[in-house]
Parts: sequence; structure tokens; C-alpha cells
Amino acid sequence: MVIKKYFYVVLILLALTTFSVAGVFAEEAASAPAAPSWDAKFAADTVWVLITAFLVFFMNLGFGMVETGLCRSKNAVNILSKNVIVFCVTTVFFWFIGFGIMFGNGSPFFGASGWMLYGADNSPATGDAYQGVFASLNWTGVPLYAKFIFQLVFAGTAATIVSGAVAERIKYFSFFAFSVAMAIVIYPVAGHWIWGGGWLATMKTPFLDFAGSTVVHSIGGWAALIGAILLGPRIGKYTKDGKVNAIPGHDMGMATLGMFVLWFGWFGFNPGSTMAADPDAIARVTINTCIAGAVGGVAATFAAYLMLGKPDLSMALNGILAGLVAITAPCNWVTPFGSLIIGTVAGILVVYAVLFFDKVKVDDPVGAISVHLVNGIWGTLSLGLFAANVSGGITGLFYGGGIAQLISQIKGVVAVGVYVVVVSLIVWLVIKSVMGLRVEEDEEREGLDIGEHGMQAYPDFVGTSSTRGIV
Amino acid sequence: MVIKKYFYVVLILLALTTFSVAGVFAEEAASAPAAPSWDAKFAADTVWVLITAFLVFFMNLGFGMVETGLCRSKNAVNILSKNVIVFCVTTVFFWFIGFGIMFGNGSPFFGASGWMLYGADNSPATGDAYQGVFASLNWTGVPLYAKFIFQLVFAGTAATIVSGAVAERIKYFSFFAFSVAMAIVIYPVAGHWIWGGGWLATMKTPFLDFAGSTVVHSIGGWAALIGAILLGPRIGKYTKDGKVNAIPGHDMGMATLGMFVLWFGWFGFNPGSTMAADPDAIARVTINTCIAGAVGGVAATFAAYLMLGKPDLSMALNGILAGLVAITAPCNWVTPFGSLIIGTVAGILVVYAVLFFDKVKVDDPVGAISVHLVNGIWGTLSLGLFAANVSGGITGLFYGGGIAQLISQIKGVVAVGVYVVVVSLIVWLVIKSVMGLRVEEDEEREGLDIGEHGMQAYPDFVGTSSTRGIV
Amino acid sequence: MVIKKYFYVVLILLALTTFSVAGVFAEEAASAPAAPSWDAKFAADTVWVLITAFLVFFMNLGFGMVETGLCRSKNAVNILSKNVIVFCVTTVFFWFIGFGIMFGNGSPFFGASGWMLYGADNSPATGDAYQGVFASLNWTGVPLYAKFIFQLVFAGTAATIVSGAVAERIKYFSFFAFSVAMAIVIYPVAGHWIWGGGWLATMKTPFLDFAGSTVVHSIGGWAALIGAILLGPRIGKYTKDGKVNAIPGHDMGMATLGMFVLWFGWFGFNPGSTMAADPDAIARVTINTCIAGAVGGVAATFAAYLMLGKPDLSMALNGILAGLVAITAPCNWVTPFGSLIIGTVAGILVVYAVLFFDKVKVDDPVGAISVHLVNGIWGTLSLGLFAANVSGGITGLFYGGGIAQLISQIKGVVAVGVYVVVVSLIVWLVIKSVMGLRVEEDEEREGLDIGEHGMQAYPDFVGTSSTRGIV
Amino acid sequence: MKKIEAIIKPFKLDEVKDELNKAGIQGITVSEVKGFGRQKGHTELYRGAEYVVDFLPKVKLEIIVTDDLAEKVINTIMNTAKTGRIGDGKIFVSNLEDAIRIRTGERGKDAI
Amino acid sequence: MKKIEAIIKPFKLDEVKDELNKAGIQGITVSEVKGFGRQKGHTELYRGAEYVVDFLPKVKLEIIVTDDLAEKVINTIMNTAKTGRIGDGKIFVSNLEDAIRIRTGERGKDAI
Amino acid sequence: MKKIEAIIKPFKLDEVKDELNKAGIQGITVSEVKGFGRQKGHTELYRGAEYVVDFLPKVKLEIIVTDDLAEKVINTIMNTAKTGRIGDGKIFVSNLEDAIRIRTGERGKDAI
Ligand SMILES: Nc1ncnc2c1ncn2[C@@H]1O[C@H](COP(=O)(O)OP(=O)(O)O)[C@@H](O)[C@H]1O
Ligand SMILES: Nc1ncnc2c1ncn2[C@@H]1O[C@H](COP(=O)(O)OP(=O)(O)O)[C@@H](O)[C@H]1O
Ligand SMILES: Nc1ncnc2c1ncn2[C@@H]1O[C@H](COP(=O)(O)OP(=O)(O)O)[C@@H](O)[C@H]1O
Repeated sequence: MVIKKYFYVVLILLALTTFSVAGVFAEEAASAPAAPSWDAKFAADTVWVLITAFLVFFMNLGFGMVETGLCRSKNAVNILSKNVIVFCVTTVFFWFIGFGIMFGNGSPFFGASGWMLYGADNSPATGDAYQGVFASLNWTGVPLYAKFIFQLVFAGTAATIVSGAVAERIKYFSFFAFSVAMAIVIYPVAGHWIWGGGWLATMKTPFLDFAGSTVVHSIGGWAALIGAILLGPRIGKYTKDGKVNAIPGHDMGMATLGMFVLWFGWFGFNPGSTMAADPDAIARVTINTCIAGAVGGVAATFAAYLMLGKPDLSMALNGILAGLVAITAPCNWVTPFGSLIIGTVAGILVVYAVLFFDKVKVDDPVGAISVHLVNGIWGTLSLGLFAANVSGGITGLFYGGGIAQLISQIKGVVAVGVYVVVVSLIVWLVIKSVMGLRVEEDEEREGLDIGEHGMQAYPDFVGTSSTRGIV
Repeated sequence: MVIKKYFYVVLILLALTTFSVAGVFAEEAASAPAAPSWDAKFAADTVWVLITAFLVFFMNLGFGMVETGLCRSKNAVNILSKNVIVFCVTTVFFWFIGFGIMFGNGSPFFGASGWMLYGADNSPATGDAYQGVFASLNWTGVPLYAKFIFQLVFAGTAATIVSGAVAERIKYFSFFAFSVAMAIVIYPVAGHWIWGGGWLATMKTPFLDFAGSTVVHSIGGWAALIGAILLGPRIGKYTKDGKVNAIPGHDMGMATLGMFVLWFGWFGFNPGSTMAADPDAIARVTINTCIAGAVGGVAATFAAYLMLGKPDLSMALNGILAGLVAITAPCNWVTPFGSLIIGTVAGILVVYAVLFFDKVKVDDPVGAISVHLVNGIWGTLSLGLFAANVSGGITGLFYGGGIAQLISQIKGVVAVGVYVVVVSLIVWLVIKSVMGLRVEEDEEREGLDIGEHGMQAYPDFVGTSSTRGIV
Repeated sequence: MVIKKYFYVVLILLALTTFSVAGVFAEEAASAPAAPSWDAKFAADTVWVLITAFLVFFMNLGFGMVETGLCRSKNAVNILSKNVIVFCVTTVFFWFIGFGIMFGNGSPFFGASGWMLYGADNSPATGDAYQGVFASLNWTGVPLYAKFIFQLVFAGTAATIVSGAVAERIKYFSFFAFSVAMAIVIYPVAGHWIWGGGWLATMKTPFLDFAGSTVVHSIGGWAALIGAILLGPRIGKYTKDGKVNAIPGHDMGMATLGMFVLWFGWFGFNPGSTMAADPDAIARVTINTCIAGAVGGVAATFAAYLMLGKPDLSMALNGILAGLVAITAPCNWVTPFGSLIIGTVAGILVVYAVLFFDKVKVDDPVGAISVHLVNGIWGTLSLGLFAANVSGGITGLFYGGGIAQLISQIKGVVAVGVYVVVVSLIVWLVIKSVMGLRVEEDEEREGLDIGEHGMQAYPDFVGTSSTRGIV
Repeated sequence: MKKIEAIIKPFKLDEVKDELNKAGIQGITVSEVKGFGRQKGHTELYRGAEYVVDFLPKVKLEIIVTDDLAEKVINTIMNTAKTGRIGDGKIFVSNLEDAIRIRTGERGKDAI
Repeated sequence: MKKIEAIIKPFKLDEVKDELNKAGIQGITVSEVKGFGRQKGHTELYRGAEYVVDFLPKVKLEIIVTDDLAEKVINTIMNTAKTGRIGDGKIFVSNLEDAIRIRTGERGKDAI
Repeated sequence: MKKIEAIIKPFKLDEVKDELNKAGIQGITVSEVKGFGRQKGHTELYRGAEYVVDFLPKVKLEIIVTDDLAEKVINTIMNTAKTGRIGDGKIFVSNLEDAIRIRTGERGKDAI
């Protein structure tokens, strides 16, 4: 115990040293270029990017509530704690390292400049007028800090997806460590390939992912999948005779609340990814996002009703999220009708995926893999099918654009999949050998809240009028 | 059971066929007119309309939480499920049919063009420059898709109001069916009269309703009233000897959360209804909205305190919502002082209305009728009294404008009331005869969650550290 | 009882009389100056100010949830009620009196014009072109109503801070009365000194507080401190032999939800305080706000882990809020690296402060004093240390700006501290002598919900399928 | 003195309480329980996986009465809580040796 | 062996537990109950409609002791839980035939 | 007839129920309790202040059986609920005078 504690103290001290050194450079970065005099487009774009970033930030609440609601009360503090710390940690490490790897100038495989936002940058200059180390973001005319904030909240989302799939059995500090790896290496490298001017973005027919079905959701989903496999299922989830036991979540109100917050946040996630107040684009992306989520919910409700005999609320929630994940990649290039199809498929897919992962005994308490990985892939591919030449000339197979885009999409899906599986496998295994992944069996039975946090989420005897002492 | 299931399958197949056909047309709609080059007003208006639409969308969460919190835990999954599906369903059907009926060019009684957003439309052109099938929305210079999204979230609100009044006893799929009718015919037709260029909007002194005290809240309220009457009260609510039993809601924290989310969303609802970033108008509407809500809360708290002896939290919540509903129609035409009076009356009115509906044995678990119908009417009429010539020359009785506006307001209230009562009565009765309205008595006693959804909202034994198996 | 009731009735009548008189003047105020024709900056600024004001308004939910979650279920209705009413009350009284005292032209010590927003005002004219009674707000070019709304939501925040520290033992109506005093005199006078052109703002080196570490958080914190001291600790919190008993909060999910909502709202609080859509400023303020909150969370988690042996979720939540409070004053003048240091210190400070206040037996159930007062002071001072010449030439000690700014900051902290302590002491004592502060011992044991409100937050027997009658 | 424990359906609680009151009973202690009995639970699906809800929500009443009142109490409960359907519940009777009223220290019959 | 059941006010639980501990008691089982007794509940209004809160929150303690300790336990509870006001609660004593410690299989007195 | 009360660890409930079922038991009533026993609780810190969690979550089973089944039930519970660690719980046995099935009015053995 004592030794473990000091291990962490050293870790913090190390971090603080890094911070201090970093600070020196950071200072210079602070001496930003002079702001241009007030410009309407510059202002409108920045307002739009920041407000949508706030909405995406708010999705942290959504994830926290969905995940906590779909797990048992004895693990609620643990899940909440993970969801609280994951964005905090991502902020620090994505700022220091991740952003430079993702968007800094470098090789086709990773960026290698712009650590701690340090380096030349004359944002909001755009296109050829841009001179600096974040050339891959030169298409949007907002201040560098606004670019960073918007990308940061996306990085936070990718990390938080993992949290749900590994819930109810992972050690708190092991998850903490994995989050650091997500922010430093897993997310930014694959992200660089797609959004950072890397090799996928510079293929002849570039791989496209408007708001991150692959960059955010699939990356998070792959990492979650490997984590869930390595951890193994929760005690009692699968019996020796192969039966699947349901482990109902403890608060469906909380889960529903979380879903609505996520949907609300998605109106920042997708429309904000224009990173500009371009009226037609943001209106188009908004309607597509709304429709895909809505039909995802309807489709999952009916799919669950037909297969399971009842309209399962948790499936409806997953269905909406599935529709939203799927439309995330193509939302700028498809028609509302395309969104309808994409969302319907997503809603059905998620129900089957949940059943499938249970069948292969990958225990994912909240359905994160089915929602984010499966539909992240589906959404990314769907772009190659349904892109309707509504923006930038992107046209998919069903709209007469041939198979080129679809092939690029497949390439991207595979490449990202292989990369994330391999790297996150290594990271999970390193963490496992250094600090262990899974809590003790007894702790898991009693609940991680007491074991890891010495706390209960709901310590009152409910309804008792004086509760101190009854804990 | 099996037959019932197939009934729904056929229903879905039918829907999908419609979808496919629709798709063909939808494609064309997608080939929207070329966007104008970047224009500051166009961008600012669109950003404003979309962000406020997001806020209104978020009200779905507010309704869900208020309603669930004010009902019993045994029905929580059912109420949450209704609140989740209602917006999904509205999205599909308002897009396909409702929007065309409400805003499409047509007769003074209903629109008859623009199905699935198909049809000519050169938005963001405004006024005389506008050419297209949605002439009634030609006053706002934003893309068609933005207009649709903003109107869609309003339609969703009207539908969701019904949910609260019929809670704890209605069949899930019967509510589902009614929501479809709301989106297709009830809401859009009456809406057309007022916002779609119909006969109420073209009277000599046009009926006015800025953000929907009548269009959204009264329509929802009337439909809710008829539903609540037809369903009858919950078991145990009124005893044979005429006594009224309280059935306390199960989570006041949830209800309070919902109220704050609704208030937050109302800052999209009212100020967004300018559908333009007009600084003076949006600031004025905002201050009026804020004041009416706040004094509604104070007034209801004191009214409840004087009448009932205690400051009843649920009444304070209802009071705030009542103030907000009431100010929704006049918010653009009154002064802050007018808002003070309107909100005060609303806050007192809602307390009396709750008591009144209990006296006449209309069982409305969450007070939806008292909030939305009673105060929707009050707010609509108040415009005729307090309009203070602050915008567009609209002046009410108390500000020397004579009685003309008030008379138009009365006409509108009556017309909409008669229409919605008749049509929703028919719809409710059709649903009743086809699929039934109310769950079995046993199911109602045991809770709709198990009966309708096979699920519980809070399956854990609270406080137990290992809970699987105790369900 | 009866007498007490009539006491309040008289109070309301008095208020209504005031309202009516006020109305007369208010009417005139309503005849606002003609709006300028559409101007991009005017529109962008107003949109920005209003949307960020909505976010700040939403913080009411955050406070309500954090406070309720960290208290016991038997007092939940009471805490929720306080959080609901406090903003309502503030709206009325800040509008009528507070705003004029804070921003109206007057002496260096308090404003004395602009009651009920009455008085000349040609907003959005700025600088020298401005002519009116709110000269201290002439630097922002938005409509007066927008200025008011933005300032109102800040006033509401200050009042709501008190609520947490006095929770679980204060009488509902006594808190109500204190809220009135906050809105009328405590907050606006000190606020006038700093933001209203008063003496602190006009010193040679003006005292600076960008978004209110002192104006909002310290003022609220000082008032809370005095309230908590006068009330004394909750029964059972400190035993006779000097032991400190933990009284765990009843719902950590609710508390976490509240924290995320507050953080979300803070993106309105700080960046909105530019009161203009100035791209560089709002991006800079946003990144600083985000970083300080995030590192506050990490620092508090580790501090709690080292000192207490477990990562305490409630401390992590407090740590994030502490970081946010601290960065509120300096957010416009420091670099991200400065924010990192400020947030880290805040996160550690809050853990020690919580322990300290327990040691000196000041019972603050939710840590409001540690978060808002202690870190409000730290944040205000930190500006004197870390201001980095990034805006307006403000440079702190560590960045070569000498000690002048730091001294001004100290002056402001002390002056505001003395003022608020004295005045709130008087107000608390007057309330104590007139209506009493603390509920009866029996009522406190049974819970304030039954005693003050005749209600329970969670009346259901959880898990029971039929619950009416078991209350 | 007898201790009568009755396991009944939750929605019957109010009615049973009222009738017992009329029958002259002075006190009842109620608790929430889950019952497993002849009334079989149901198999539900949560996210596609089965779970058996075989513990159904019930309410347990404990009533201490003097011997002479016991039959009356039993009959009252039986008549009021009965719906005729499976799962109506059971009544268990055992012997009680002593009762004490904390407030006054009274013992035995006087304490009931 | 005796089984002592005490219904007390919830806020007294801590104190009673501490005193029983001092009195040498080895184990207690506590549950949340609602009590209906001489302490009449109150009529509350929710949204203008009355409801009677006549089941008040109580805590039930079950303590198994050897016969000789019974009186001591009863007295301890009585002295500690007493506030002198109505609703203080009651203690019920019955006979226990056997006790078994699951871990070791010990029976009777040894198992307590 | 005997009344068997068992206090066990919550996560053992399912298993115990299944085994009792196999053993031919017809009914069980379960409730959530907090137990204080030899298994000492733990001292936790909440915001820096200590609190003793000495009431640990347990589940209480009540099973009414005919005298001849009692030993079998006791053994079944003992074998199934045992983990060998402190806190496994206890079983208490007492005598029951009568049982009534509310639905049918059957009494005694037939009612179990
Ligand atoms: N032998 C028993 N021991 C303990 N509790 C029992 C027993 N039998 C029944 N119960 C309780 O009584 C409830 C109702 O019993 P059940 O057998 O379902 O109904 P019925 O009385 O109609 O046959 C059960 O849910 C359980 O709580
Ligand atoms: N006859 C009884 N049977 C079961 N429980 C009882 C009985 N009488 C009292 N109780 C329990 O004891 C509690 C306190 O009893 P009450 O009569 O209110 O107080 P007092 O002991 O001061 O007269 C009640 O709330 C109830 O739970
Ligand atoms: N004398 C007793 N009276 C009532 N309940 C008891 C008694 N002794 C133990 N219990 C219950 O049994 C549970 C387990 O007992 P404990 O002493 O912790 O374990 P063990 O049986 O391993 O010694 C306790 O938590 C408590 O609920």
C-alpha cells in the first residue's frame, strides 16, 4: 500500500517536472500573433466553434450518466469517478503531447511538432496564407486556442467510450493509465492519419470521416473491445453451462438522461465539425444528425420488440446513439433520406450486435462496443454508399459515384482497426503487468465503490428520516 | 400476442414502403439551390436559429424528467420510454407529412405541398424574393433545413405534453399511435392557421402567438385533456366517497432537474422564435421570458403556502413552467413589467387549476393540463391586454390599443380549442377501439414497467452491495 | 402559525404595491431608443452574450444537484426548494433594486440610479457615445436588456452559493429573506466597487476580476461562511469529544451531474464575460477555464489519495470546481501554463480547506466555503502573480510586472471581505431575531422535508410495485 | 401475546391497515420484502439476456396482539388481503414472551 | 436463547448500537421499517390533495442473546432509545430454539 | 412448524434460493438488512472525516417449514452460503404456531 502510494507520488512529481519545463516553452506560445481587427466571419466562426465545443464537452455528462445508469449501484461511484477523471486527464496530456502528434506537422504517420501548443501559428489565417506548425488545421479560420478546445473535447469523447465497456471490474488507476495512453498515442496517431494530413487523408481518393465515426467512435470502440476481452466478463454474467445472465442497470432514469444529453451534445459534435458558421453546411449536418438518431431509436425499439417481445428502453437508447454514431462520418455528404436509411440500419444493427457480443461472451455492460465500434464502422462505410454529391462533389456508390470512395472507406476502417487493436493490446498488457487490470474477486462482489473509493453512491437507507450511522 | 406482433410488423413494412417512395422525391429536394456567398446576417441568423433549436430539443429531457419524477417508480421506465420515442416518431412523421401541412402552400385551412421537404424553395431568400412552396416561412432568411429543424423541435414539444397527463395508465403503443396523429394532423393543421399563413393569421387583426402559447402548449394541452378524460383516473386516485388521494411523485430531484432543463430550453423556445439574430428582439424576449418564469415560481410558492400551508415544491416547479407557458405568446410585444403581471397571474392560476382538475376528477399526474392548457390560454389572451407597442405596433387593451387584438386572441383560442378537442377525441376513440387505451387493472397495480416493458427502473435492492439476482 | 402566515401575506402585498408603483416607471423605460439597423458586430455580440447567459443560468441546476446530492435524502426537497426559489427571488429584486445599485451611476460606493432599468440609456452605443445612467457598462455594445440578463444570472449565482453551506438546518423562509438581502444590498454594493465603476475599479492600479472570483464567488463565500458559523454545525457532525463525524451525501450521481452542469455553465460564465464576440479573447478564456478545471480535478484527486488513502469522488468534484473558481478572475490575462499552476494549487487548496473548516468546526455540508471563498481569494490574488501581458497590458509579479497589481488585488480581497462579513453578519442577525435561523432540533432529526415542506423527495418504498399508501 | 406476521400484496396495505385499525389494533410494523412462492415470477429479457424475476415485491406486516385478539386479526387480514389469486400471501403466527414500551417501561399486555 | 426485536427511532440507532456493544452484544441485524402506532402520523398535502403519512420511518433491531443477557439488553435499549416522547418504540421478546453460525457450523449458544 | 431465519451475504442469495428450491422448499421471504457482527466493518473517510461502516449489507431469508424439513433446510443454507470467511452469517430457528394461506384460508402444514 505504502509503496504503491509512493509510486504515484513519484509519478506526480515527474509530471510536475514535465509541466515546469513545458511551461517555459508554453510562455512563448502565449505570445500569440496580433489579432486581426474585428471581422464578422472570424467572429461568427469562433462563436460557432466554441459553443459547439461546449456542447461536445457536455457529452461527458451524458457518457457518465448512461454508463452509471446501466451498471449496478454498488459500482456507481467508481464509474462516475472514471468519467470525471478521464476528461481531466485527457486535457492535460492531449495539450502536452496528443495535439502535436495529431495535428502538428510531421510525417504521414504522426505529427511531430506543436508540443504544448508551442510553435509558429498565424491562425486565423487560412489556406496558403497560413504559416505554422498546424498546417492540417489551416482550413478553418479560428484562433488556435479555439481549434485546440474543439479537438480536445473530441479526444475526451474517444477516451470516455472505453469506460463503459470495462465498467464494474477495472481498477480505477489502471483505467487512469489507459486514458493517458489514449490521449498521448492511440487517439492522436490514428487521428493524424485522417484529420492531421496523414496518409489516409492524402490517398488519391481520400478517406473521409466528417465528424469522427472512425476517428472518435471506432478508435474508442476498438480500445474498448480489447479492454473488455482482456478483462473478461463480470462475475456471474456467463454461467458455466453457457447461459447469459442479465445484469440490469440500476437506474434507467439516469441512463435516459444521459442519452438525451449525448444527443444534445451531438448537435455540437457533428454540426460543429464544420468549424465554421457555414449556414448551409451546419443546417444540413443538423437535419441529418437529427433524423439518423430519431430513426435509430424507432428501428431499435421495433427490432427489440420483434426479437425480444417488449420495447426494451435500454435498446431504444442504444439505438438512438447508434444512429448518431453512424451518421457522424457521412453527415455532411448525405441527404436526409440517406440519413433515414443509415439510421435505420444502425438501430437494427445495434440490437443484433448486443446479442452477438453476449453470444461470444464479450461482456460490455453498457453496449459501448455495439454502439461505437459496430456503428462507427457502419457509418464510415455508409459514406461510401450514400454520399449524394451535396457538398464537395463527394458521391457514393448508390448515387452513381462508383466504388472508389467505398474502397477508401474500407481501407481506413481496416487500417485504423489494425492499428488500434495492436497498440491498445500492448498498452492494456503493459498496464496489466505493472499495476494489474482487474479488481479482486471479493471487491468485485462487494462493489468497487467500497473497495476502490471507500464510498457508496447512495449511503442513505432510503426513506429513513435520520440516516447518519446507517451506512 | 403473436397476431399483435405481426400487426406491428405490417405497420413497419408499410412505413418502410412509404419511406422508399418518399426517398425518390426526397432526392430531388436534396438538390437544394446554390448557397449564397458568405453573408454575415445569413450566418448569424442560422447560428442563432440552430443553437436555439438545440436548446428546444433539450426540453425533451426536461419533460421526461419532470414527468417521471412526478410519477411512481413502478411506472418510470414506461414514462421514460414514451418520452424517448415521442420525439423520434415526431421527427419521422413531421418531416414526411406534418411540415407540409403546416407550412406548405395550400388553403387557409391546411397546407398541401412540401411533403418530405420536397418542392421548390429558394431559402434563404426572403419576402418577395422568396419563391417556393413554404411561403409562410419566407420572413426568415435561413436555410430550409434550419427552418425545418426549428419547427420540428416545436412539434416534438406539443406531442410530449400529452405524455404527462396520460401517464401511469396508458398503453405504450397507444401513446405511440397518438403521437403519430399529433405529428401528422392535429398539430400541423391548427399550426397552419396561425403560423402557416392560414385563416387566423390573415384575419383583419391577425391572431398573434409569438412562440406558441397556443400553437404548442394549448394544442398539447387540449389533446392531453381529452386523453386524461377518456382514460379516467388512476386506480386509487379518487375514492368512492369523493375524496381525492394524493399520489406523490417518486423523485423530486428528478422533477426539479427537469424544470431547470425546461427553463433553460425555453431560452431557445422564445428568443429563438425570432428566427433571426435581431439583437433588440432577442434581448427583449429573453428578459420577458426570464421574469415571467421567475415570478411564476414566486407566486405559486406563496399561493401554495397560503392555501395549503406549506411551500409545495411541486407547485413551485409548476408555477415557473406556468409563467413560461404564459409569456410564450406575448414575449415579443410586452414590457418586463407586463411580464411581471402575466407571470404572477400564471403562477397563481396554476395552483387553482391543479385543485380544480382534481375537483372535477380529471386525473393529471404531473399537472400538464394546468400548466400548458390553462396558461397557454391565459398567455394568449394576455397578449391582447398587455401588448405595449414595443414591436410591430401591436398594442393591447391596457396600453390603449383597444379591444381588437383581444378579440382576435379570443377567436384563436376558441377555434383551436374546438378543433383540437374534436379531432383528438376522434383519434383517441379510434385508437381505443383498435388497440385499446388503458392497461389492465392488474398491470396498472403492479406497474407498467413490468407489464409493458418487462423492466424495472431501479432493479437494485438499494444499498445492497451485491445485487444480481435480487431483482 | 396563523399570525406567521399573515406576516407573509402582508409582505407580499407590500411587494405587490412596490411592483405597481414600479410599473409606472418601468413603462417609460420600455420606450427604449430606436434600434440601429442590423450590424454584424452588434448581432454577434448580443448572440454571444445571451447564449453564454443561458449557460450561466443553467448553473442553477448544477448548484441544485451538487448541493442536494451531497446532503441527506431527508433534506432533499428543502435544498431543491431553496435552489429553485433563490433565482426567482433574485430576478425580481435584482431587477428592481440591485442592478441600479451595482451599475447605476452614483458614488464610488454604490450606484443610485436605474431602478427597475428605468433611466436614460442609449445602448448599444459604447464609450463616449454612450449616454445614460449605466455608464459603467458602456464598454459593451449590446442592448440594455442583454446586459441585465447577463448580470442577473451572475447575481443569482452569488446567492445560490450560500445555499450549500447552510443546508440541512436553515429555515426555508429565513433563507428566502437572506436571498433578498443578497440581491438588494450585499452583492450589488461590493459589485459596484469592482464592476460598477466604484472605488476599487478606479484606483491607480485598478483591482481586476474578470468574471467574478471575488465579485461572485468570494461574496457568496463570505456570506456563506458567516451563515454557517451563526447556524452552527448539524446535529451529530461534531461530537463532544471533538471528533468529526462524516455525514455522507445521499446521491453521488446527482452530485457528479451537478458538477458537469456547473463546468458546462462555466463556459458561459468566463468566456461570456467578454460581453462581446471577440474571437481571440473568448478562445483564450475558454482554454484557460478548461485547463484550470481539469487540473483542479487531477490535483484534488491525488491530494485526496495521498492524504486520505482513496480517490474521493466528492473531493475530485470540489477540485474541479475549485480550479474553475480560481481561474474566474484571471482567465483573460494568463496563459494556459499559468492556468495549469493556478488550477493545480486550487485543487490542492480545496482539499486542505475542507479539512481545515472541519477542524475549526465550521460545518459546510457541500464544501461551498472551501470552493468559493478560499479559491475565490486564491484566484483573485493569482491574477497579480500570473497575469502574462496577453491582454490589456496586465502583467503580474511572476511575469515581470512588479507588485502593483498584486497589491491592488490584496486591497480588493480585504475590502470585499470586510464589507461582506459585516453586512451579512447584520443581515443574518436581523433575520435570526425576526424569524429565527434554524429549524427545531426534532425537525432537523426527522428531516426538513417533512417539517418545512410536508413532502418527501423519494416517497416510494423503492422496488415495491404498488406504492401508494406506503409513504 | 402473539406475533402475527403477514406477507401481502403491496397494494393491499392501505386497506388492510384501515381494517386492522377498525378491529382495534394499536400498532403495526411494516417492511418491504421480496417473496418467492407458488406465484411464479416471470422471465424477463434485459438487452437480450434472460433474467428470472422470481422474487416478487411484497409487504410484510408484523402485529403484536394479545392472545384473544389473534383470531380477529388473522381473519381481518385474510378477508381484506384476499384477491383470490395466487400470490395473495400468508400469515404466520408465533408466540411472544414479552413486550416492552420503551417510552414508559410498561411490560407485557400493557405495552402493546 | 432469546430473540429481542426493538423498533426504535432511526436517529437513535448509533447510540443504541454503541451501548449494546459495551453491554457485550456480539451481533445485531438492522432493517428499515415503517411503523404505525400511537404516535399518529400527519396529514400532508401534495399538490392540494391530502395524504396521510401514518407509517413513520423506524429502525428495527434484531438481537439474539443468551437468556441471561436478555434483561440487560432490554434495559440498555430502553435507556438509550428513550426520548420520553410518543413513538419511542417497543421491544418484543420471543424464544429462539436454535442458532447456527454458517461459517463454522457451531450451534446454540456458541453460535451467537 | 419452524421458522428459519438466515442472514447471509447478498451475493449468495441466488445460489441459496436455487438449492432450497431443489430441497423442496415452497416459499421464501427475503429482505434487505444491515448486519453488525464479528465481521468488523471498516472505517472510511468521506471528505476527510471518518465514518465507521460497521453495518454491512446482508440479506435475510425467512423460511417456514414443517419440522421434518428444518434440518435439511439448515444444512442446505449452511453448505451453500458458506465461504469460510468471517461474516458468512447465521441461521436462527424458532417455533411457529400457525400458518395461514390468505388465498384459500388453509391453515397449518397445508398452508406452507
Ligand atoms: N414457506 C414460506 N416461508 C416463507 N415465506 C413464504 C412461504 N410461503 C410463502 N411465503 C411468502 O408468501 C408469499 C405468497 O406466497 P405464494 O405461495 O406465492 O402465494 P399463495 O399463498 O397464493 O400460494 C410469497 O411471495 C412469500 O413471500
Ligand atoms: N402492537 C404492535 N405490533 C407491531 N408493532 C408495533 C405495535 N405497537 C407499536 N409498534 C411499533 O412501535 C412503534 C412505536 O409505537 P408507538 O405506539 O407509536 O409509540 P409508544 O411506544 O410511544 O406508544 C410503531 O411505529 C410500530 O412500528
Ligand atoms: N447475535 C446476533 N443477533 C442478531 N444478528 C446477528 C447476531 N450475530 C450475528 N448476526 C448477524 O449475522 C451477520 C454475520 O455475523 P458475523 O458475526 O459477522 O459472522 P460470523 O458468522 O462469520 O461470525 C451479522 O452481520 C448480523 O447481521
